[in-house]
Amino acid sequence: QPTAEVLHYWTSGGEAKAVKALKEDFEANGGKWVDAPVAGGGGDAQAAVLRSRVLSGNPPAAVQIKGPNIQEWAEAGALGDLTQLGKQEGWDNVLPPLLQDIVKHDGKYVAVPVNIHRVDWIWINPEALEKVGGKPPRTWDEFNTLADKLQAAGIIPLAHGGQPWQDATVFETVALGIGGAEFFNKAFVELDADTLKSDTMVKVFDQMRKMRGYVDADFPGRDWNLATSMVMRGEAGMQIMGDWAKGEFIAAGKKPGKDFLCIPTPSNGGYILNSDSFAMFNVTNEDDKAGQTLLASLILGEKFQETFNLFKGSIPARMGVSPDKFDECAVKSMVDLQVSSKAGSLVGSVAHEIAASGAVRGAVLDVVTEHFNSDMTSEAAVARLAESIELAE
Amino acid sequence: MTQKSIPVKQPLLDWLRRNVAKLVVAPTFALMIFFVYGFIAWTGYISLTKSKMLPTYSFEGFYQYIRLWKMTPWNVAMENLLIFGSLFILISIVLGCLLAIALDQRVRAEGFLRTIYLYPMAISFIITGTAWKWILNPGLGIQNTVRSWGWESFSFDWLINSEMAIYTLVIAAVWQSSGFVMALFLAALRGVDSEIIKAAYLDGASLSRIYLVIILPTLRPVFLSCFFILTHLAVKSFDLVVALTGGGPGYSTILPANFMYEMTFRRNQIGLGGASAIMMLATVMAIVIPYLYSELRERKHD
Amino acid sequence: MASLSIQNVKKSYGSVEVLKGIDLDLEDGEFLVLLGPSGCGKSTLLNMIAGLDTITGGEILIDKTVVNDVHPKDRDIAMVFQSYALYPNMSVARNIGFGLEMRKVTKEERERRVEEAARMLQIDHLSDRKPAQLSGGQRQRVAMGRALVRDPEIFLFDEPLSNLDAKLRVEMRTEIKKLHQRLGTTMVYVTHDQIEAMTLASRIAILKEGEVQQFASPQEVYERPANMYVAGFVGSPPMNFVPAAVVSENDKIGVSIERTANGSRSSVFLPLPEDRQNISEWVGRDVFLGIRPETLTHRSDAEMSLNTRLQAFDCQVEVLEPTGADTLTYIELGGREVIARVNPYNTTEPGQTMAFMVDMGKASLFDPKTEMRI
Amino acid sequence: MASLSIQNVKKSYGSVEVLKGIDLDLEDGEFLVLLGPSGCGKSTLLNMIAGLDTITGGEILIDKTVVNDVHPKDRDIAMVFQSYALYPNMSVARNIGFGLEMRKVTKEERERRVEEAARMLQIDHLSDRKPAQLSGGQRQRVAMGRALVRDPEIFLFDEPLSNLDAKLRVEMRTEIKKLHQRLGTTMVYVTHDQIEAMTLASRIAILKEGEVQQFASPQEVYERPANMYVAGFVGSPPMNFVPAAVVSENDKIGVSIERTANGSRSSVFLPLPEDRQNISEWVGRDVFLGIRPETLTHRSDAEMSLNTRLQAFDCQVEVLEPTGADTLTYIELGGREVIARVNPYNTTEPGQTMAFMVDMGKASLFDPKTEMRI
Amino acid sequence: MTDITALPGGKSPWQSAARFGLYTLLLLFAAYYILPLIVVLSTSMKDLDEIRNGTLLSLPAEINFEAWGYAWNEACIGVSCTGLKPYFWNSVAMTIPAVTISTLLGALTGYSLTKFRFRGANLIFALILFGCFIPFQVVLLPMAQSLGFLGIANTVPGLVLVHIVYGLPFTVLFFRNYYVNIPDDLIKAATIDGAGFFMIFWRIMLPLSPPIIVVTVIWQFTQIWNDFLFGASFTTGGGQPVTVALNNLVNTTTGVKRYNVDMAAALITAAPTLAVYVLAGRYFVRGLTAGSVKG
Ligand SMILES: Nc1ncnc2c1ncn2[C@@H]1O[C@H](COP(=O)(O)OP(=O)(O)OP(=O)(O)O)[C@@H](O)[C@H]1O
Ligand SMILES: Nc1ncnc2c1ncn2[C@@H]1O[C@H](COP(=O)(O)OP(=O)(O)OP(=O)(O)O)[C@@H](O)[C@H]1O
Ligand SMILES: [Mg+2]
Ligand SMILES: [Mg+2]
Repeated sequence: QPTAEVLHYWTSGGEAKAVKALKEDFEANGGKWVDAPVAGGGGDAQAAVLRSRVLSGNPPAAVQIKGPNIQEWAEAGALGDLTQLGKQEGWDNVLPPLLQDIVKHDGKYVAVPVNIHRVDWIWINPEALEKVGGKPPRTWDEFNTLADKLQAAGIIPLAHGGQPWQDATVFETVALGIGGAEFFNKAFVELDADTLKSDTMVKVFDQMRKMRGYVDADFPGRDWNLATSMVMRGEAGMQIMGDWAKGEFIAAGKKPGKDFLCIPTPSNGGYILNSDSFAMFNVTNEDDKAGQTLLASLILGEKFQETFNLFKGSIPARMGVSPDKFDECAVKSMVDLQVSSKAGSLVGSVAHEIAASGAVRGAVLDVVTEHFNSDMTSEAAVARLAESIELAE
Repeated sequence: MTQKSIPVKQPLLDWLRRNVAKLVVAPTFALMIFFVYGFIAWTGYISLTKSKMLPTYSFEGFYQYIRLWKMTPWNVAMENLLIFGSLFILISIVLGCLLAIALDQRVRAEGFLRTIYLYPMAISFIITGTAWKWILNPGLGIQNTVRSWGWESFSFDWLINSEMAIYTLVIAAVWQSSGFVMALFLAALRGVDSEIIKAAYLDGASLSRIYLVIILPTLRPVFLSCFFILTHLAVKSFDLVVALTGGGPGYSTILPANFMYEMTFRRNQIGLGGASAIMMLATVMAIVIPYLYSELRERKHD
Repeated sequence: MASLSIQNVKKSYGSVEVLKGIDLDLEDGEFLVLLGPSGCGKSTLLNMIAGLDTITGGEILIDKTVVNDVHPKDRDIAMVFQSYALYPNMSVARNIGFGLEMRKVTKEERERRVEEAARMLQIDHLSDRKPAQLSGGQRQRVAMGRALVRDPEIFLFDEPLSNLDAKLRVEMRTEIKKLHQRLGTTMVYVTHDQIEAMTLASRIAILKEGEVQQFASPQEVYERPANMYVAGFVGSPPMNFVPAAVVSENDKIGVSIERTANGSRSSVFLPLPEDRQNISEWVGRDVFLGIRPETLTHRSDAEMSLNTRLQAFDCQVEVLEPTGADTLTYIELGGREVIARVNPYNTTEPGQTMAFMVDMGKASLFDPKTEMRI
Repeated sequence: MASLSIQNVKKSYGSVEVLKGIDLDLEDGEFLVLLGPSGCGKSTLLNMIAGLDTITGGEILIDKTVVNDVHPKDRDIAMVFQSYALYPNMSVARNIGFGLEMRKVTKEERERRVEEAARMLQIDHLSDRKPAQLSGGQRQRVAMGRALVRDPEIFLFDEPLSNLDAKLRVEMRTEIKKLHQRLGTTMVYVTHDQIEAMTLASRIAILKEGEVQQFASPQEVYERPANMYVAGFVGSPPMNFVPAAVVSENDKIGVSIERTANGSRSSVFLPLPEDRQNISEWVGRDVFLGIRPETLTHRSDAEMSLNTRLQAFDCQVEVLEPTGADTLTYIELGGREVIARVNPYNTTEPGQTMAFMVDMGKASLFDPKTEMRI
Repeated sequence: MTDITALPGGKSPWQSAARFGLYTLLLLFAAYYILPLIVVLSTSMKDLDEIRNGTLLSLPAEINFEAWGYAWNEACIGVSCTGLKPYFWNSVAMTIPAVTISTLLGALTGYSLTKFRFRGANLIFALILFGCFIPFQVVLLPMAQSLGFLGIANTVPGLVLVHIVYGLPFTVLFFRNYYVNIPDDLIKAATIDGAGFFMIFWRIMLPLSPPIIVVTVIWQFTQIWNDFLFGASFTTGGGQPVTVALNNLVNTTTGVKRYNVDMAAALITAAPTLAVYVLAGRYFVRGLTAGSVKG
């Protein structure tokens, strides 16, 4: 019997429903699903478990990891090879090139992507917007004006949770919006020191300082979903968060376009991509191998891509899935993905560990969060950022 | 009476008899050598390599240590350890001692109070962390409650203030450990020779004098025990930060254990993690080894 | 210095009555020893005198003032504890001076007095040591010093010598004796060692289960014990109790005792001295004859000729216990094992018959029913 | 029963030599007492005999077999500890029977023997109690019972009476003596109480700092102590050492001592008896005269006429210490404080001059340099 | 200590004021210690509306154990909605052998180290004791490797081994310090009586050990039961101890966050250790006196 022990950290809201869908699909196809959830910290805890499992020579069959982590594990020789299955099912033709880069190592498939999240969303409460007579911002200046209005009306402009990854999420949307895709990649992918220390980066931090002013006092340590519900309840006007936030709205019975608005953060057609994927670790047991194959092929199957992403709020990782059932936000995401991909303004997320390795991401997080939680000047932050990234390598 | 004879020697049996104690200690000792010292050595070695995702074994010298001490978060973590550790130890000992003395005054319901003071030791922060987070959260907990009583300007927002958040860790850690300290002191107070106290009364000393000048100085060993127990708790503190502040605001409340964990598991910097682990161990050793040495020397003359 | 008066003092712990009405009166400068077995309430009484324990009933007067409600520190009493109760964290000098420190005596005055006391007790070279670094005897001296330096109205000692070894005990006993002779302060001393009691006391109070059995001078207690309990408790080896019958023979009243001599049993008549002939109402009744071992010894005609109260008889020796100075000789009298104290040069072998003499002038008679002295 | 031979036995803990070559030979059925001050190595030696401690050098033989490497449980030895070392978790009966249980004696046999031992020690009514519920004396008996029931070759006692009060100690001492007389088993008994040693031993070994000072019968040790250490250790109150000069007067060799009489100082000559006249080489030299308190007493002309070795002199009395049976009288002789044991009826007041006599036949002379007996 | 309040002349008004102050102090701190427990307990008994509308510190309007049942039987942990029940029994299965074995080994080792003082015993003790101070994060990786090598990775026996190893320094410490005060004569007596090493241990030492066994068992039980790090790192899925499951449960939401369930689950998780402290706390203090405090 194909068996798959699946190590994941999808335990909240829509995620949990989505993974349940995968499980049911897997079992319907005769597989045996061994659930290994590790909740907490967006994968922090999971990382320790995975490391210890690999070191003990007993890795789980499928593990939810992503971005450069996949490359690093593959480098270490810990991942299995799915190339054959990939050929069989023609993955080369259905996966966008950016995703292929992520899940392939040395030209071999070592992981399968599940979805594509867009990170650079603003979630807006339309009632609040109406109350202050504002309209969705298209530039950061407009964003600031709107926020000021909201604040004047006694509404918290920006719902935010003070956790490093949330700070970084906001930061990268600002960086993309102010610097553009080229700047973004140069800074965070190529780690170019000049770019990191550039005036543009100073401006980015200036905007971050403004953002800090739009956040309520109680934000430190707040979970993102609590921030989301602040928007739902109208306590706050906006939240900058990836499209998993939509799952919260939907789960609370809200309708997109009516009860909440989704608009991309101000940027010149940019798109910050985040993608979850399952890496298939080296297993020796035949059942496990069969389980991996089954799981991989299910994950990339159209049916699963559709049901899963409907729950999760993201869009399918493979092309050719009918957008019919998806809501307007998702459809917009699909369209924008194509556009920005062509325009070259598609970037990988730093905060969500797509564009940068764990160490670089951590270095960025350290500085961003330090700046956000203190009265550090933008210049000092920029210097610190360059230094910190240099140390991380 | 029958003639009893002294039996002849049985070499193997004799050997076993003579060495059985060592044989019994051997497994424990072997476990310690391997699982404590072996692992420390392993970590020590790893800290001298450039291991990232998984351990690699090529020697690189002190590269990781140099990096470590250049990193702001590590310096913050060590600074935090200093502040947190000293306050935590000081307050726990003072409070534990005070409560023990208070409980020693033949109070009513002593058993009940003692249980209340002691129970936090029984519960992990994984369990009570949320409760503390709520209590300390300005929007939900004490601040909110006091304001709802009508004192509108009352403010208690340490948890979300990066300057003060480290002190909330102290509050919660003291909550957890001071009861244990109290138990140690209480146990020791109960062992003080009552004739000494009587003698002090006849000498004309007041109650506070008796405690201050006579009883507390005799509890020196307890102070010492508490100091070492608390030191190692402070250095080991990890759950507390995770549960209460998550290291925040920013990374203003991380402790070395959190730093080490983050580096090793989240940022794929096993070598760096190893280096920080060795620094933590060095901190503990600097305090513990003199203690063990004096403890065991003292015992010799018992 | 002060007088001490204990009037019908009672003490109960819960429903247990530990002291059942104690009456003792002490003159200024007397040395009272409280003697009794473990648990009889000696420490309790001492603690009550010191004010360290409340009084359930009765009154304690120091210098004719009732002190029942006076706090210990205001009673001007010093006490030496069985465990010495030295402050372990303080040096010898500080230990001794602590009482003065608490009483706000100036530093110079304090140092002078501490030094004086230390010199008197020959511990001045130990001033800087901690109690843990002292031997038992030295600790005992420090405890004494702590009491001495205060120059109190009354000294209390709670078995201060019981933790010392035999040799040191004898030495310290003599020192306490000398101390009392020099200071003349009223002292109350608790012990369960009767030798200490005998050598130190000006008066002894023998306690048993919270009641005073006899309160008299040591000599009185030794020679005329009020009852069999006191007689048995004081003296080592203890007084022999021989079942005897009071008979009148040749117009003399005396006692008749069964004994073994030359392997056969017979009875021996021991006349009482002149001054004890006044107990004719007891003739024909059973009594216990109390004989101290040192008054029962090998026959010496020379002594017998000098002292007419000595009476001779023969008896078979059963066990010999040489102690060096004397040999304790066990014989059987009246069906009981009886100890005689014999000069080592006058002993025979076990099983042999030997000639003894007993000093009937020092013998006591007890009523077997009430156990009281007749 | 067995003989015991200890041949040049040494023991070191690290660099500290605790026993420095002990030689002792015991016949079957002897009662050896090891006597010495605290820390002299008595327990160490006993532990080595029992096999509880390894031997650094020399040999121990039981019944002529070297047992150096024999495990304690195979030596057939029973031991009574100072602390009794009763198993706190077991009943009295279980405590006594534990050794038999370990040796796989059948249940019936075991019960029979335990009961027998308990009856012999009069603790059969306590069988079901735990040690914590017993008094000191009862515990001591249980400890004895545990040894007794085993019927071993050798009994070892490590200060078994030192935790008891004075009264009980005397009683238990006698019981141990009787026990030895009845069983006839070889016994080794450790104590630092010289009275116990004197009364119990068939031979005494006096230890000091890991060396045997004298190994002889109690009488020999008491009367002819090998050196001043032994002389001072055995006997209570201890032997008086009086600085004296050996002189020859009227053809008789004797000692001359300074003393105070009638308030003025003078010297007194005490001739030595016939059998001690052979020390002419010492004439003119200083010695210590050793006099036991009981041989120095109030003058009695009756006795002096019988015993020519008694010598009379006068001296001023300084302190009196009545112990009941005797009065210890302190006088000054040769510049030292000297104790005389006087009958309570023959005492005077302190400060008065009194007539004494001393038994020179029982006096010892010591070389002041080597401290050895002359 | 002596009853100092009952001394003669000690009943002044000043004294009663001091007494009052004393009780105020004690109660104040009792509030500090009890507060988090009250918050957890009262939240677990409220329903969701009450939680949302009331303040945190208010007491529940009515006592309601619904959340408890839900946490025990139905709450979702990851994709499986089994409640805490199976994980609770995992913890039991892990804790009992780990506590038993580490206590027994600690007792044996303490006994050997104190009653058979072979050369180097003190050094060995010091080396073992040092294990108390090792931060657990340090050993995660090498431990994972070792467990894999031993073939017990990701199993309950593996976790049991880990807890035994890192519990041993504490159990050895407790037992050694306790046994140091048991007279050596007892061992000598038993040796002469013919009992061997294990017989003495079994028949003499163990029966004397209940006070320190209580301390050790309480200590080990709470440490092992409360462990999160090892449980989270060395087990996955259905084999996890209850603390890990609790963490997963609290972080698993399907729609609304049910704080009352979270709190009920926390209390269920804490129940065994709480019970142990409340029931045996008295012996704990007593045993501490006997065991680890000297002087
Ligand atoms: N606090 C107390 N509560 C109850 N009973 C007590 C208390 N203190 C003493 N006792 C009892 O009172 C009795 C007398 O005790 P006390 O200490 O006075 O005896 P003691 O004569 O000094 O004996 P020892 O010679 O052993 O010191 C004992 O039976 C003891 O058990
Ligand atoms: N295990 C040991 N290590 C080092 N020295 C020891 C040890 N055991 C005993 N000693 C030393 O050996 C000497 C003799 O000790 P031992 O116990 O035999 O004395 P003792 O004569 O029995 O004294 P006591 O009358 O006090 O029992 C002492 O000085 C003691 O300090
Ligand atoms: Mg007493
Ligand atoms: Mg000894």
